[in-house]
Amino acid sequence: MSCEQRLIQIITSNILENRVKKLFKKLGIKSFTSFGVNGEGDTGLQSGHFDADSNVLFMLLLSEEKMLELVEELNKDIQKGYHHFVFSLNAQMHTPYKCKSEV
Amino acid sequence: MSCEQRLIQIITSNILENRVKKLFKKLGIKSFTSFGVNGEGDTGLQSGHFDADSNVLFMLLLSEEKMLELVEELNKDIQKGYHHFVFSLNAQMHTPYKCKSEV
Amino acid sequence: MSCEQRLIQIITSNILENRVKKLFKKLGIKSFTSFGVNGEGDTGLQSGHFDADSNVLFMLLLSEEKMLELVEELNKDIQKGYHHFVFSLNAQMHTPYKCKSEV
Amino acid sequence: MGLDAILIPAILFFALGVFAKVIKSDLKFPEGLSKGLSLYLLIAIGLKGGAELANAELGLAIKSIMWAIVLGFLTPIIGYMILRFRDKIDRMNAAAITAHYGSVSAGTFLTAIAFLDVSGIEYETYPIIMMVVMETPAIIIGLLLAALARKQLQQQEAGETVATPWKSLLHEALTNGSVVLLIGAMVIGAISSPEAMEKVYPFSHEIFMGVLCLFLLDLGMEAARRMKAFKEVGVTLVAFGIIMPLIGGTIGMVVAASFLGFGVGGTLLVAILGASASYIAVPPAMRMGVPEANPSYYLTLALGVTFPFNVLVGIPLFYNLSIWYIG
Amino acid sequence: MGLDAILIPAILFFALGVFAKVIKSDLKFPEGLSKGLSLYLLIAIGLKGGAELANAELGLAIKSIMWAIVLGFLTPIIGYMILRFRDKIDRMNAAAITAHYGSVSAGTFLTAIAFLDVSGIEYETYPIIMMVVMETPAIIIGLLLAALARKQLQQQEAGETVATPWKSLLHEALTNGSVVLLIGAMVIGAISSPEAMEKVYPFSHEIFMGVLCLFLLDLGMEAARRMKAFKEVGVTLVAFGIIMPLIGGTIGMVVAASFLGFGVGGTLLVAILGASASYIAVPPAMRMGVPEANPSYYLTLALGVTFPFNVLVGIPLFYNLSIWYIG
Amino acid sequence: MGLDAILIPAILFFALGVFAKVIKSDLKFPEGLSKGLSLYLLIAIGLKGGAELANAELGLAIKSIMWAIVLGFLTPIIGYMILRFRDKIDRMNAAAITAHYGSVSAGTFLTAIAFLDVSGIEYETYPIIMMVVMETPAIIIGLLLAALARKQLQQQEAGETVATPWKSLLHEALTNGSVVLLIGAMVIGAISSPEAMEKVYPFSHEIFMGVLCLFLLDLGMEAARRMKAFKEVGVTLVAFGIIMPLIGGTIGMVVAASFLGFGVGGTLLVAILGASASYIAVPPAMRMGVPEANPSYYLTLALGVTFPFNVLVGIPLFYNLSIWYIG
Ligand SMILES: Nc1ncnc2c1ncn2[C@@H]1O[C@H](COP(=O)(O)O)[C@@H](O)[C@H]1O
Ligand SMILES: Nc1ncnc2c1ncn2[C@@H]1O[C@H](COP(=O)(O)O)[C@@H](O)[C@H]1O
Ligand SMILES: Nc1ncnc2c1ncn2[C@@H]1O[C@H](COP(=O)(O)O)[C@@H](O)[C@H]1O
Ligand code: NA
Ligand code: NA
Ligand code: NA
Repeated sequence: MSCEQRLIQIITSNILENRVKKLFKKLGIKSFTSFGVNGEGDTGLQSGHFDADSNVLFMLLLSEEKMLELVEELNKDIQKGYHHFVFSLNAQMHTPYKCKSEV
Repeated sequence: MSCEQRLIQIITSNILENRVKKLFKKLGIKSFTSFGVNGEGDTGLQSGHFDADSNVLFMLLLSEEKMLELVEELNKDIQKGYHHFVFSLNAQMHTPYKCKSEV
Repeated sequence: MSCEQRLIQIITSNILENRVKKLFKKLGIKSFTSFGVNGEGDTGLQSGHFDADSNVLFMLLLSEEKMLELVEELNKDIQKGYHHFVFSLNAQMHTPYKCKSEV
Repeated sequence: MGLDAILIPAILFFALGVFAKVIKSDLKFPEGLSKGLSLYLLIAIGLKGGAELANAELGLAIKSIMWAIVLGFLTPIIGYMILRFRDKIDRMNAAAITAHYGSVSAGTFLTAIAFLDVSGIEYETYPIIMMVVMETPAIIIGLLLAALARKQLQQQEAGETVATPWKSLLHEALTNGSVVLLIGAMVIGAISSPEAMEKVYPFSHEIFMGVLCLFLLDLGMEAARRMKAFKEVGVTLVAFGIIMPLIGGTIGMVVAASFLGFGVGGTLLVAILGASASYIAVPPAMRMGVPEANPSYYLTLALGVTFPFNVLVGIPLFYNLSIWYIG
Repeated sequence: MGLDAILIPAILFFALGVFAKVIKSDLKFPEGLSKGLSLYLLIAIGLKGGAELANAELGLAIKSIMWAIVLGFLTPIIGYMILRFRDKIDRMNAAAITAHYGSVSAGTFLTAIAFLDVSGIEYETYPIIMMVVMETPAIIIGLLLAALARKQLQQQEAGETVATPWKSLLHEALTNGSVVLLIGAMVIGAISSPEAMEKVYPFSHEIFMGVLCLFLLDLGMEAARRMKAFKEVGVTLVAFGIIMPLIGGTIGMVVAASFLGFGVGGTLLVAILGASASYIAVPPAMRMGVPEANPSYYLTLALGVTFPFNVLVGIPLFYNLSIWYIG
Repeated sequence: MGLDAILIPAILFFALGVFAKVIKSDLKFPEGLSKGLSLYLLIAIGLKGGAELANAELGLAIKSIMWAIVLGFLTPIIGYMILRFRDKIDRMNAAAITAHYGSVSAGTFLTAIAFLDVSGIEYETYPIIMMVVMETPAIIIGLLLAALARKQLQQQEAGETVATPWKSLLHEALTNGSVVLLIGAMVIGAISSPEAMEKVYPFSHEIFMGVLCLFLLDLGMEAARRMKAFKEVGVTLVAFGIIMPLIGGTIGMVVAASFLGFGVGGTLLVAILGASASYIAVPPAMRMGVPEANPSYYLTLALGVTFPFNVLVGIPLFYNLSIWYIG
């Protein structure tokens, strides 16, 4: 048993970790995975020495609709100047009980 | 030269890391990538302070058939109550010599 | 607003991290994400104890063309004997300003 | 003995950790730091215990060990009966949760030692050996209760009976990382020459108290983070997380003072062995052996309820009770 | 005082770090190590400050704190005016950058202390309190300048006015991890009994200098890594990163020597408070509160320009200036 | 000298690590801890060596360095001939593997120092300088042998000749992180004033033995983990991993006792320089410079065979041999 979902990945500064988690809460998203990453981009080197130059990557499996809601919220933030790097992929969920529930 | 494969990702508790590796061994899977992640879900907060509240993510590129075998084994575990979070994606392998061999 | 891109992931030895970064530079790629991973494969156990037995994973969102250029460069290295594990996936980019620019 | 008693740096750092999360500070420890600190603490306490063991009175040592085993078996059974009273908590979760209370929290135990050290109160060192011994019996009881529950459930459901894989589970319990590390360090501390041990002391003894402060700071933050799950865990379990250390601590106190003849210091330590709930050795064993139970319950109880309760209330409380009991 | 003055291990390790990256060595610190080291250093300096505070003269302490607040507000305003001169740098980046200069780099400050310790020069401890105090005013000024800039921009664009979420931003500034840790450790150092503190000293005092060396080694590498971004940051900003510490340090020196009556040691420390730019407390506050500014600018300036300038030039320079000024 | 000799904490912790993995304990070190520990050890040994160097006899120091270079070039060539005997191992792997034996394992060397320290045996400090020197010649030999092999292979295949990028490979060898750190710490130890160094000692000297214990515990686990690959690596290579340290150690012993005139302590240390195989500096150089070789082979040999052999057998063996040889 498996089902189609979207895998959305959000890369942002460690500093904004709680900001993004609040968005999850607002949308009723209770499950996610996260880990620290390094990176380089328009905002320079994120070498992981201090909180200010560390990135965090969030990984969430969501339904298409929920994902679009989340993207919308993130884009509001992005318009304010926050740098969230957001992309999504098609995924197939194989844990059976995770297919039953929405979110 | 490239070939189609499946990228399967398994998120589970650090405690169950060896359990999952034994499944790999059983199925003759010798190559994989893994790293520590944090998370939240039905089983609560996994904040990475102790082994018991840390997660590990396995990432494997496999053929479709091999992947299904692995999913089947993992589901046996899941039915016993173990929480493995498993999903897969379509991927294109670009390392040439990894395309020749099965597994 | 969103656009289609390729997510390319490169797993290689920590030792070769700068080698790969030089390829990025050569191709004018300025943005990427990376993090340390463990693994097992043809070259044995990479358990993360020393630089020599640690892996790094690079994650890049690129246009299809840029990705192919990068794959070509990596394959030159692979032919010399270097073990880069490279695969790619279809992704949808959701950060609006990252869609405008090429690379 | 008033507030003064807990104004020791270790406890204050714990309080600082809780405070930081309560005011929603973004203070954070890097990945792996707490794991490293807890490895260090286990080694340090093991070496200390081993060095003392070399000078221990054999008779009293054996008696302590036996009482440790009794404590380890007894507390979880009492706990299980409480949780199953009127079917409040389902069997699997009850088994997994109570196993934690039969075992020991090294962090709480070390805080109690810091408390005694700083207050200049002497204490017997047998409790260190007891701590090591108590890591496993509780796990076995937990697995046993879960196996019984599993059988009953399966008979009810008339489904296929899944045999509990005892061998691998016991192996898991006995080779648990923290158990191996504690016993190993203890053996090393016991068989190394005193001159050799002296070279290790600046690392294992002198910086110990400072490292403990750092560890408790982190644990304070983690405890506070876990407190957020109180609502999901429910009032019954939160109450259990406070009642159980009172029961376990009282039993420990009686054992230490009346049956082992310890002074106030040693009695406090055994009380804390009884009162505290493991969050390092037992959770992995339960994740492995009782997958049906929800880790969120037992981690919230051990880290979010019982640990802060013991550090802030239990230690001074049982210290005063011990003085009163011993007379 | 010649080259000798900077031949102390801490500064030499910093130089080694820079050197390693200049010759493109693959020397690397594991993830999390620098975060752990900087937690340690903040705790150690906090405890030290707190223990001293317990013996401080109240009047002078309050006077120091007030001057610290003045410094914290004054330097960023001067900096902002410089950066905005002929519109060189846009408002948002100017606000975010200058906030860093009102606050303090703990690493530079600790290096200055190491410099004094090793040279056997006495110093007042009030600057430690001043350091803690100076973490926040600069953040507030930075947010204020950015809010003003935002309003002006929005009026120009006639777009919708986004209100600055002051409450959450101030909360952020005041509950910043490093602020909480420093103040918390300070309070613990002040209220713990001297006997209790003594048990913590081997950890917080004795190994301090060695840990600082390790930290500076890593920071040397990081500084050198940041230097690569000089081209992108531009000559104006790089120049600013050298001029600003000269201005801030001079103001600090005058404050310490003339208004607070400190000796050479204490004067050097206040000069360094004025000269240094925060890379731990302020960047998060600016990321959060001034998202429009480019973190690459302020991190490059604080870590890649001002930090190495202060460690290698600023400390000996202001030491000699202080001797000259005080007479 | 019996079992007693290895009953020192450092070696016992190594054994504990091996034991933990043999009984399949889930004991685990957090990510980055071993990297951090090995940085610390390199710095500590470098500082120690540098401080000693300041007092060294120039003539003997230069002589030691020259013999270190000879050892570094000689051992890999002998090793290469052994491995290539009857074409047992292909050229590329033979080159990469033997390079490891020309260089040194800092962990083994430090264990030998701990062994001498704890046993109260004096030793010359020139071997510390020799250790630093020996990091690079072996790498150069390895690259050279591989380059020759590559040429031969290409001539056979009549394909296009890929030139070995000597410049970048040598740069790599000379700027290797551990080399830079060791030499850097040594220079700092040599040029810093003794008073300044004293402030660093609690960190670099006093807690040294304890940190070494922790490091060896982890390395014990890692060694045991590598032993699993024995089957894949094959009996020839495993045998080589035991024979080579016997050869290298004997050469080292003769050099130290007969040509450098060291006492038993110093002779043991040079024997261990000869016997041990690098697992920090050389593997990166080979990954980079000899990509055709399989890292699994050389890591298994260095960490899974030679390292445990030296710690458990080599050190006491060469200690007794040195006593016998010197008379
Ligand atoms: N094209 C990309 N591919 C992968 N990661 C990226 C890319 N662009 C940005 N990132 C990540 O997103 C973070 C913020 O990006 P930026 O806003 O461009 O500074 C960077 O530090 C990277 O970790
Ligand atoms: N929807 C999801 N998206 C991403 N990760 C998830 C999701 N659900 C669960 N996880 C991960 O899987 C782990 C176990 O999940 P659970 O069994 O729900 O507690 C969590 O700690 C997360 O790391
Ligand atoms: N099939 C695979 N799936 C996932 N990761 C792999 C796979 N094969 C290799 N890797 C990763 O690539 C690294 C190098 O692979 P190898 O060249 O086979 O030794 C390994 O250490 C793994 O981290
Ligand atoms: Na207990
Ligand atoms: Na300043
Ligand atoms: Na050697």
